[in-house]
Amino acid sequence: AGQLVVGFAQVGSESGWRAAETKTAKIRATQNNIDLKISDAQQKQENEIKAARSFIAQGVDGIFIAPVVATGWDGVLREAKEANIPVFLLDRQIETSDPSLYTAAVTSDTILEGHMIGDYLAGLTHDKCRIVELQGTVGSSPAINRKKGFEEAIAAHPDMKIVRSQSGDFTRSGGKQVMESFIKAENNGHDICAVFAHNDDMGIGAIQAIKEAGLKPGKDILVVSIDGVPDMFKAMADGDANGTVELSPDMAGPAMKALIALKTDKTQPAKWIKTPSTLFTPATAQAEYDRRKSMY
Amino acid sequence: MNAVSPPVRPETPTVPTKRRPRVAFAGWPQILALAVVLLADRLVSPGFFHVHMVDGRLFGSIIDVLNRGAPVALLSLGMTLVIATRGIDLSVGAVMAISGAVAATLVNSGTSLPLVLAASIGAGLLCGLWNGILVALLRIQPIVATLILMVAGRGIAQLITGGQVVTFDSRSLGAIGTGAVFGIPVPVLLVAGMAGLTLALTRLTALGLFIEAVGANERSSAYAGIGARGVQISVYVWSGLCAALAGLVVAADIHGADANNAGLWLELDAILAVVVGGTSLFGGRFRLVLSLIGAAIIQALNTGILLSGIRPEYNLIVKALVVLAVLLLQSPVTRNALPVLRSGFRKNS
Amino acid sequence: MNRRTLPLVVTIAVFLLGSIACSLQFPHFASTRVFANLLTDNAFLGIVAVGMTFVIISGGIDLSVGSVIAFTCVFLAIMIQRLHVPPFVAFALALLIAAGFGAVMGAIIHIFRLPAFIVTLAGMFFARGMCFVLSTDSIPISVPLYANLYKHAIQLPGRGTLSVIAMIMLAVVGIGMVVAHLSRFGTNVYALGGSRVSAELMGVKVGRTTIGIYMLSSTLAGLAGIVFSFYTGAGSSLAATGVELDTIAAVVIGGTLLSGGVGTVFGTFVGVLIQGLIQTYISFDGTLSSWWTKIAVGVLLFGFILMQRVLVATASRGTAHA
Amino acid sequence: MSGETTAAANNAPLLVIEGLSRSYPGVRALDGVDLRLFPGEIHALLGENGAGKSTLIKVLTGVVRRDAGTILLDGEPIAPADVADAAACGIGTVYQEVNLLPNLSVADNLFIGRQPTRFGLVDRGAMRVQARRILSGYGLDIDVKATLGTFSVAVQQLIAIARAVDLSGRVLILDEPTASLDAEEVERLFSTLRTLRAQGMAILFVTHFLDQVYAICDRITVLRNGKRVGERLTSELPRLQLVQMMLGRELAGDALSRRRSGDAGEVLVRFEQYGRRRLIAPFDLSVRRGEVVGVAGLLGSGRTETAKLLFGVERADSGQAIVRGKPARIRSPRDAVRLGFGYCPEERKTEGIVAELSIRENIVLALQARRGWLRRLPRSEQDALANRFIKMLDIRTPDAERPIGMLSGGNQQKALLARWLATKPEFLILDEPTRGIDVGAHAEIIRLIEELCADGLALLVISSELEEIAAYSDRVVILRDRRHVAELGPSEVSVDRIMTTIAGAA
Ligand SMILES: Nc1ncnc2c1ncn2[C@@H]1O[C@H](COP(=O)(O)OP(=O)(O)OP(=O)(O)O)[C@@H](O)[C@H]1O
Ligand SMILES: Nc1ncnc2c1ncn2[C@@H]1O[C@H](COP(=O)(O)OP(=O)(O)OP(=O)(O)O)[C@@H](O)[C@H]1O
Ligand SMILES: [Mg+2]
Ligand SMILES: [Mg+2]
Repeated sequence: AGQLVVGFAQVGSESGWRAAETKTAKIRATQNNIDLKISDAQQKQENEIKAARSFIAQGVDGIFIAPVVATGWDGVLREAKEANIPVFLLDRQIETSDPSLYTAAVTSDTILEGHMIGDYLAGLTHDKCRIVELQGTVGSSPAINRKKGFEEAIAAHPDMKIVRSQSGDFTRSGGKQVMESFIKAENNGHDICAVFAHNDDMGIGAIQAIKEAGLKPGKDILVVSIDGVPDMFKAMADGDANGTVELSPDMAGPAMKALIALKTDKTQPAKWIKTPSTLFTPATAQAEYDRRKSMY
Repeated sequence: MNAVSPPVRPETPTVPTKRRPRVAFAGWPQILALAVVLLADRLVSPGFFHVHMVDGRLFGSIIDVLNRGAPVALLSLGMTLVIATRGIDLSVGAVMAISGAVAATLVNSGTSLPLVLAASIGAGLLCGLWNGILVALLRIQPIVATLILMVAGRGIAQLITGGQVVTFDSRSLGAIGTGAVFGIPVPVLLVAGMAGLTLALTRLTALGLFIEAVGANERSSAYAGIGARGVQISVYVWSGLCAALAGLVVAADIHGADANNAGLWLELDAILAVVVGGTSLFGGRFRLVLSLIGAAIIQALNTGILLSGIRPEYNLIVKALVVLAVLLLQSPVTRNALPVLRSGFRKNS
Repeated sequence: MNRRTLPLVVTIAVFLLGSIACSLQFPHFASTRVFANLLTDNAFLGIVAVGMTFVIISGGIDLSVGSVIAFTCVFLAIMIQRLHVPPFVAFALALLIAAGFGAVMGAIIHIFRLPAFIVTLAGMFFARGMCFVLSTDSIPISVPLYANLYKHAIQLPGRGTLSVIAMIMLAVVGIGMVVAHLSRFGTNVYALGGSRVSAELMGVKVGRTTIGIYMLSSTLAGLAGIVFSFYTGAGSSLAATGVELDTIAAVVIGGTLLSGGVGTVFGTFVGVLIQGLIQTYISFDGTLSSWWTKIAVGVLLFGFILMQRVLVATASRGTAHA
Repeated sequence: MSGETTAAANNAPLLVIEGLSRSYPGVRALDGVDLRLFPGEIHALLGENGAGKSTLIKVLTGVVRRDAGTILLDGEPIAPADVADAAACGIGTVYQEVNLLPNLSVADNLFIGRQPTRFGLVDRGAMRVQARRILSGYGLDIDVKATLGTFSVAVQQLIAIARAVDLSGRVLILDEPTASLDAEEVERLFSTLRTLRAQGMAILFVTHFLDQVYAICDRITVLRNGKRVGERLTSELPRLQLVQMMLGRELAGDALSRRRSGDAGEVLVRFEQYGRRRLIAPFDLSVRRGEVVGVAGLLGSGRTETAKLLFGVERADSGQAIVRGKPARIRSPRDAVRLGFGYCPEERKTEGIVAELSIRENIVLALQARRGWLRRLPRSEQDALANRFIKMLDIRTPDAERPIGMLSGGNQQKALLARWLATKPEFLILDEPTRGIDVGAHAEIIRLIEELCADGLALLVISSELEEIAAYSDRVVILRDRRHVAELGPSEVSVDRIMTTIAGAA
């Protein structure tokens, strides 16, 4: 058979992690001899739906969607199904009335990520900690799920409390500005035991704010976050941060493997192809940083 | 022509006053609004006005307001002039991203600091020139002309950074965002410097008059011999410069260029600051200092929200209501109704 | 050629030229499916753009539309899914709220003589904030009405289908054209944009018209929200961010002057199609990275506007003495 | 005429205004004014610039709130809150300056708010038919579908009048409706007014042309500084006394004509075969120092176009300009200003004043433009300049810092003139310089022209008032159909001669 054509409706490039996901997808496409058409939705769901519909119109062999939100996909998925085009969801599950509308979802468990980092923090602080939380963009599903997982984890420890929580919009300057205010509101930072950032970028911003307040991040105020971007490993290596949960940016690879299997010998893939979420600590940070620098 | 002597009139009912009439200061609503917002901040956070030194830098919430407000304050300087010519510049956020991206990538490639600054400011000027040409020469409506760069500019910035947050370690570049002179944060000094420069440029020369004239009535101004197009181009260039500086501040602050997020939606805050400062979107009269106060109001509000501990879901609603209240306060209608605020001249009925 | 129809004809020509260029480049492009998709995918944009056309013709602007769309979606999701309100009752309520919201903005603009830009910016913050207050989670809507909507689509020759939401959009455009050009309200809108002072001196009820305009825009944004919820079958508080700028761009590409007084609803419709064409082109191309996508959108926008300017200039030079 | 007047006087007044007052900050625009308007009369409302005439009209029709006073229509007190209310009372108004909507069609402008409808929708066909019918009464045979803005001010003025007449059931108010009309249109307007008067309409008429007052008005009310000076029958008020009432002083008898010095200097500007396609046919024109050249022609004959071409607003595509003996390129007003030209445009609202800026800023604008942005005029000089001209031209304002848009029309015109005088121009183009200016100021401007010319200024004056042109021009250029068709030398200049030449072969 000829080369497979795959359309990938990607969210955008709002974070370093997202850019890495796109980059990995391209690498995997060349490895698997797939013609990958990427459409960048600039963080808008309507653009992703438009892109998916135009992929259907072009008659591609498979469609990958990295859903920007969990809901609202039934219509376009139904069209894809009618056109007999298999659809793979990358890095996020959706809520749908009819799961048969898509072929498989390749994702990590975002609630689990929050849970993991929460448990880790509990261990670090001996179950006693006044935590400030830097939320992601209000209404975005990683923000919702990571918060949920983390809260589940600390619910088991009555002395662990989120005392302040604000949105830093997943950005470094957002994280920094919010952290600055938290520090001032909490007795110039002395009442804060740890900061939990929904992503690494905000975590890095928080580290800067802590330093500028004359405190030592990683010690005076513990810093934990999620994503596993290189700069966070570097911060851990420098002793400024205490942990991150890596979310693998290689979502397209497993999806392509499954698609090829489906096309060549009609193997139905598993409905949920789970990618690993791994906790990293300062102990291995330097080595991990060196390994990753090239990938991003 | 001096020979033209005033004809003697037997009766002149309205003799123009010899003394220059004292024009009433028109900024009371803004100052009042700022005071109210600051007071509210003090209520939600008792230590709001408390300032002490940390690492040779002034430290405190009120300093945060000035420091965090710096990018919007810088933008609002250029934006004020653009709006005074009846234009608008939506591209400033994207230009910030570009200048930050240029600075970060260059500094990482080992270029010397003066060159880095020159290149990134140059990029801002170039962007401004492009906007100016679109508006003044190609006669594209400002909102759309600058929308083009708003969309494409962020793409250009990401092209420069390769979609990554480009981190740098340069202390000297970082100082623009986090340094301090005599305890005062560099961004605040930068705002003060740029404000002084902009004021001097517009008020010590005739440029301010030309800008106001062109904004109020472009046709009449051109007929009076003003090079209206030149004036328009120069305000967009100035806005580009201000945006470039704001971009430098933001990049230097986090020691990294975040092309996707730097300056995102700041154009709206800048426009808001200008309008809250009392400059009309229909062009004409502008007030730089009041625009800065507008920027301070917005930042005092943002900081207050962060300090207050309300849930982030409510941020926007609080912001909307406060903005509306400030606007209502300075509406000519309310001002006429409340004699305390009355200043300048009333519009008819 | 008439001075007023010229920009419209040029806009249509620009769209046709663009379509032909795309069709030559991509084999699957010239199909009813792609063009029917253009209508469906941009249905909500088309509907808000009609309202925005009225606002801009009157010399104003409405930045709140994107947030109103999102608010409507979330509101509907909560009403229908969580509170089990019958869909059509929920629709009526949503439109009512939107209309009221627009009326309040219009009243503030008129009574307090504040610039529309800022009042609707505050409105944008407020409506988006209300979304978050209602629900930060995105909520799927799974009632039969939504699930079966696609069954009412009209099959077109080729593989295209004219979906219900596309039909709603076409109806709104049609009604919008009639209101703009054949109603007293429409003339008053143009009058306001021509000169507020003169309109007042000619006896136009400026206040009533202003409120009506923003009510219309918000109501259509509410309708666009309903259509958006059909399109996605869900309510999400982050929906339709930045739609206000897309809408304004579409309206302006369609030949409406932001300074007010000049413009057509049909031109806006073509402007929406041109915007859609740009996006379809980019996703057909499929090789553009995130940043090249942005640059391409900007360049194409510039290209279309430039083409328009050149065509208008040459055409008016050719016919001026006629 | 007097017969009709007495007939009117026997009736009860239709409209009675008592003690009407309105203040603006620093100005009492109206101060307890009384006015009676009888059915079947044309009533002139006269006064100097800034006397309060327009304000009275705006208060009367609800555009501006009144501070005190009552308005009785047919003995019933009325309080119109806006123009629509006034129209509902049967009052139709033409405000000063054309206040129509340039972006709408002619028909829309005539019928806005009261369009004929069918099935709830505007019946455009019927509207056009009615519009054509209405306009034909004013000798206008134009495309009613065309956008209003494409027509000249004069045509727009006629449309505004037609609209107001059509709207008014009982009272018609006209604020300087004839300012941009020429003799023929004025006559046509007057015949319309006479018809309306015969039908019992009460007409209030504001003008600065005293000839027109005596030609058509039955009764006169004079305002000065916001107060009523008196009400007289036209037939009982000689012209000199009227002027005395308006100005509060006498006016020299020969005030309206210029003493020609006769000895024009060297040629200052010369335009050879200067023209632009589709705008104006190539023409030759030269003006000497100390000389006044008048430009006359019918509406739309290309007078304004000529001025715009000379001043660089439009670029010439043929011929050349020679200034002070040297070829000069005039590609923009900026170039022209640098060459020492000045231009007072006809459309003062859109091309002249910058309404939001102060009187001072408006006055120094051109001078500052000429100096460039770097060399700002010191504030003290600006103040001195502004105050000098405010005094010299008697601009009625409490101070120089007031936005110019708040001045009365005539005073705005004076400030514009001041703007150019401040640049000490060598070649000045005035397009309808005395439009809307009161008799006193009119005389002053003519004196000013006289002095300027004695000082070596070259002046080009465009005016629809042939008397005015004849009064002070050394030579007169006549335009017809966008072509310079004739030039009258010093010995030939007279109203009759200009008139016959304009009519020409046509
Ligand atoms: N909106 C305003 N704000 C402040 N002052 C005003 C305003 N409108 C008019 N005035 C003042 O009121 C006075 C009367 O003005 P008005 O326009 O009624 O004069 P007028 O008699 O119509 O003069 P003209 O013959 O020049 O038209 C003037 O001194 C003018 O400056
Ligand atoms: N009576 C009329 N009927 C139709 N069109 C007219 C009439 N008068 C003028 N126009 C048009 O209006 C346009 C503008 O004329 P414009 O005012 O520039 O001429 P002008 O010679 O300066 O006359 P004026 O200064 O007296 O108005 C011209 O294109 C002319 O054809
Ligand atoms: Mg007047
Ligand atoms: Mg003219």
